[in-house]
Amino acid sequence: MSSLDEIPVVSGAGAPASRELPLNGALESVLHEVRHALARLVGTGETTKIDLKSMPFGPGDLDRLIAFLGKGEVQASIEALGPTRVQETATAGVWLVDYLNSEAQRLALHLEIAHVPEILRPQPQDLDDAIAALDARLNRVGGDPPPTS
Amino acid sequence: MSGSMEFLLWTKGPMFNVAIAIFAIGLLVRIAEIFVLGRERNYAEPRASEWLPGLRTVFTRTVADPGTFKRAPFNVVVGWVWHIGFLIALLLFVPHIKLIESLTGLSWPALPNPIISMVTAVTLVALIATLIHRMTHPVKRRISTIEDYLVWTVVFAVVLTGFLAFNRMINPYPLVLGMHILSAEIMLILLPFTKLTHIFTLFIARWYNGAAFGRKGVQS
Amino acid sequence: MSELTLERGLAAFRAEVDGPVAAFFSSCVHCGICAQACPFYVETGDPKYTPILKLEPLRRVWENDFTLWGRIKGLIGLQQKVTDQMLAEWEELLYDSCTMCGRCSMVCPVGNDLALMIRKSREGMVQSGHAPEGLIAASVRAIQTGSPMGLQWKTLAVQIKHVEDSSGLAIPVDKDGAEYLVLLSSMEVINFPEYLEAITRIFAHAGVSWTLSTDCFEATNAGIQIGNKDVAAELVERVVAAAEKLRVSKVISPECGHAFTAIRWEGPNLIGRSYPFKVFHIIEVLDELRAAGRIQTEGMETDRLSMHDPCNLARKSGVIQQQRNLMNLVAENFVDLKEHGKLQWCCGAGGGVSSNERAEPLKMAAFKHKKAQIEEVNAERMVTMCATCRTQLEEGLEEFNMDIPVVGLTEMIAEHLVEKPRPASPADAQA
Amino acid sequence: MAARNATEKTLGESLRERGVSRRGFLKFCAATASMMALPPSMTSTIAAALEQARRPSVIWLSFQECTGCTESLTRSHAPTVEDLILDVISLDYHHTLQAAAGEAAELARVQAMKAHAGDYLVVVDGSLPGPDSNPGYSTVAGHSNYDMLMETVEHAAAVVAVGSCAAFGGLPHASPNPTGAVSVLDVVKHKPVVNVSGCPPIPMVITGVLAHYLIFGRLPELDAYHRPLAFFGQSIHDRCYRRPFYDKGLFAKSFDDEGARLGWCLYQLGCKGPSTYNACATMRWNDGTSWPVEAGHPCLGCAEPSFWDAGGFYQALSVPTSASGMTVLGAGAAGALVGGAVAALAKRRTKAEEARRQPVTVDELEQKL
Repeated sequence: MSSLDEIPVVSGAGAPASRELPLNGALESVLHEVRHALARLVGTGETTKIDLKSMPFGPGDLDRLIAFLGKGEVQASIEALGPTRVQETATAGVWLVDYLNSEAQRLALHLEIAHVPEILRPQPQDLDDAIAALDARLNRVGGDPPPTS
Repeated sequence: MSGSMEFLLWTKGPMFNVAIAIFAIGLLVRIAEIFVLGRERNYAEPRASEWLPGLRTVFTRTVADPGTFKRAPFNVVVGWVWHIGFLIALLLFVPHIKLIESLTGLSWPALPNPIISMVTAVTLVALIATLIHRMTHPVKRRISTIEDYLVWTVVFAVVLTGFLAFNRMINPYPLVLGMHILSAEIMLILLPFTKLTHIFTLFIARWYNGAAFGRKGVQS
Repeated sequence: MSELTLERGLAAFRAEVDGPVAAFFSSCVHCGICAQACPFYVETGDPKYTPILKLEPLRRVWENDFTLWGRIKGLIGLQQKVTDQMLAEWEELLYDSCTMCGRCSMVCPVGNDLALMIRKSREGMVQSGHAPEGLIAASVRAIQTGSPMGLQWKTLAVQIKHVEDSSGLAIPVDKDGAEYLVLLSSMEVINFPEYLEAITRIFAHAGVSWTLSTDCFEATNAGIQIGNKDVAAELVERVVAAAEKLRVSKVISPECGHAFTAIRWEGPNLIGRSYPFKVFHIIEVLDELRAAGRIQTEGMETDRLSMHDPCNLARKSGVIQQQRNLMNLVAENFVDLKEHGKLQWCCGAGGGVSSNERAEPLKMAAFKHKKAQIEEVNAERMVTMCATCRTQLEEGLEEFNMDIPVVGLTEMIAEHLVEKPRPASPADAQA
Repeated sequence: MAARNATEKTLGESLRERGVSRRGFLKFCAATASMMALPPSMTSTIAAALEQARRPSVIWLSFQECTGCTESLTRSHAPTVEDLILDVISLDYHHTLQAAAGEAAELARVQAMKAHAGDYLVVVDGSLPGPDSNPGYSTVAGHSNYDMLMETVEHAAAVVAVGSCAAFGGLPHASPNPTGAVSVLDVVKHKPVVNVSGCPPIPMVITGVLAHYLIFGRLPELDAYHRPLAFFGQSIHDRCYRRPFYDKGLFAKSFDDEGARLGWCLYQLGCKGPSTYNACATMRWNDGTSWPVEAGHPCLGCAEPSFWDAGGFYQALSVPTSASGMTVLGAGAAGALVGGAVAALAKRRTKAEEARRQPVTVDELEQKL
């Protein structure tokens, strides 16, 4: 494999990504979609997910998009069915969620326009289970459980 | 199973062979008919040779004289527009050039596709205008035959399906492409048996005209 | 007794189909532009006068008998036949509403020579017995008397005497070995006797050797107008025989349009051989004399003059610049009609229309286009060089109460000749 | 219902048994939506459905095929979401993959058919000799492909024809089709058939169809060729990232010219993308690494019927499949001969008529006066 990697791949369309590069039609339409989703988030609180794997991107387009969006302050990692990496972009409320399997191969790549990405939030059923589990542990330690209401 | 792809392959394969064979046979029949008849020997002393004036008329007759243009501007302009549009779409569109290249080995540069698409749209409008003109102008209505309307329909179908195919306005694409190829094949088949023959014989007609006038010292 | 039948007509139509006819009919797209070139359509607005429609009989014969497609149609009973009834209906279209002026042949976008095909169609019309009475009568008179108007040499002889008396010049008759044989038209002899005097004076002035022939003075050819090779060839043979007998090297066709195309372009083919002489229109001869400096003129016409090009002379024979050279010699205020030369408009009387009494209303209708052209340039006088055109212009302008005189170009030149001392002659002595 | 065996458990249950957390399940659903070309907003719907979905029994029949389709599905060298889906189906018969052999293998098929009559899915790869052709061209365990297919689909819920051979006849069906090969749909008329065409098909599309059945309990929406619209609804051309170059008229004219280096449209090099419906442009191959057009090669149109017979791979789409200049020349020569003969005949007749021509006489003319 290392010998294959040594072959330099030159791609005219996929020149070094940078913010200054002119965006092509596919990237522009994604960014407009993001813009409208942000407006919806502010207006109605509705969240939006955009599947970046289903986009007819050309070589280098994805890198260019990610470079364009930039990096924000938050980074998170989830270990469940392989790693999932969450990166806030330079645009607040726009998250890049990268679902990987245990071999670090990408299962899905989403742009999520939300206050907090869904995968970061605890699942409602897990919260119920958490109360039950905590109660059980407190019981084991001794004393009555606190009233629930 | 019979679907759009099979239809497309039928138009590109067996039907194309049938169409091109009928076209070639029919056209050569027509041209042979003309040249076998030929002309009687002309004993009158000519003022000029026939070849040059004949060739000149082949080109000059493309443009209407100013008087005719003034009397029939619609006829002249719309006729020009759709003929030029048709020729541009036929000869300068990449897929057509590749087709011609595969048959003859000849090829030439193409125009960008959006220009072809725009030209085709203009051609369609001009063709509709010619139909309206044919149905409303007293002279055209009087001299028009069923054949004229048939030929219009076929030509219009070719351009329309081409436009729809290029802009992918009918799904699935193989269906609309097949319809375009089939209508072009119908046109090829009808060509030798209808006034569409003029595409080829008009050059002979113009030459005869230019030669006949030219030998009398008039550039027609 | 033999008679003219549909079968003979169809055979004649077939005999006229050649390569050009096949190319023309193969190419027609029914665009209708030929109508815009036809004075009969333009002035009546009746679509049946569309030139290509007039050719339907010939087109059907071509399609039915000369094309594979027509034969296949015949096998399945789809042929459109040419019937006697159809030809009767087409008689008006092929004769009354067409002067074979050839303007449609000049504008047809696919290059169809429609006038040629009208001429060919008339062959079939005559053989099938569908020619107009006026033209039949003229043809019969031409064959029987030598002149479509029945004019005899003795009438012309009186005319000659008059001219010799008034000009003091001798008119050579049957002069063996003269350079030019001069032909006349009956109409000129009767309506415009000035013409004979004019050429007599111009030729004397320029020192041209010429002669008339008692065997044949008539240049017009009714056979060309009615459209029959037999009549036309007979009339051409008479001219050729006279010219050969007098051993002239050149024959001059008079101020008459169809006479010139008949003898110049159709004649050799009608008799099936080339001539041992050359044929000129009088205007060509005059312009050659002018170019050679053999015509000296003085004075200029000062009124606003315009000119009508006869179709047969300009569009159909290529004589276009010559008459303008001659006009510039004697007219200082000459203005051409807007469309002239090879794209001129017909006066409406040619091609046998003027011999066809029935066509009188159509003839006058077609003239309206010429009238409009004349009004457009505000001409005070019209000049032309064809007796038929001249008569039509005069009658037409009178019909519309327009006070515009019409003159022949040859006469106008003659009026401006510089007087030269002439050799003593009997006429001189009398003066 | 019979006692709960493996196939009776819901998918949610079996995933949790494997220690997948709720976040993991959510992630699995997001990946499944992506694989099925569904919008990410469908994730929660999928999650709810998968919680309740049961493992279906699948019988996989291989006929006149090259095993490329199976390779496509199984040769990913790391576990992927497709594997998860495959793990939760009950693959009861697949003679390339199953451990059992001989009579035991065939027995497994018959048992699965009996146990899940009316519920099991049949997956077919490869075409089969039609009912009228020699069955000996392809047999499995002494059964002709046709008999085995008809027997197996008898009590199936649906049939998934995987690969262009099963879907359209493919390579065996290409002219002159010596084995009389037919597609599944040619012979299976009474059961729902889904065609997952492609040579090979995109692995995610195969599992996508299974996932759809798993999640929604019914087959996905199909196009005229019985292909799932979610994957075959748009042409390669319409989703191609090189499309802007086509629109501008910028074409690579050879594989090594400037246009090829700049990544221009491959139409002139024979790309069948405009007439080919598949999801390569978005799903890509080799775990989303690339796809033929991105690699600089024109689309062969492998997901369409008769693609082997659709003209040269490197001939533009507009080029006819068989005509040559010689056809035109030959036909033209024949035409010239016929036309010349007709015209010459007419001309000779006219000449003969002319020889007999009666000149018009004055007498004849006078009759008309």
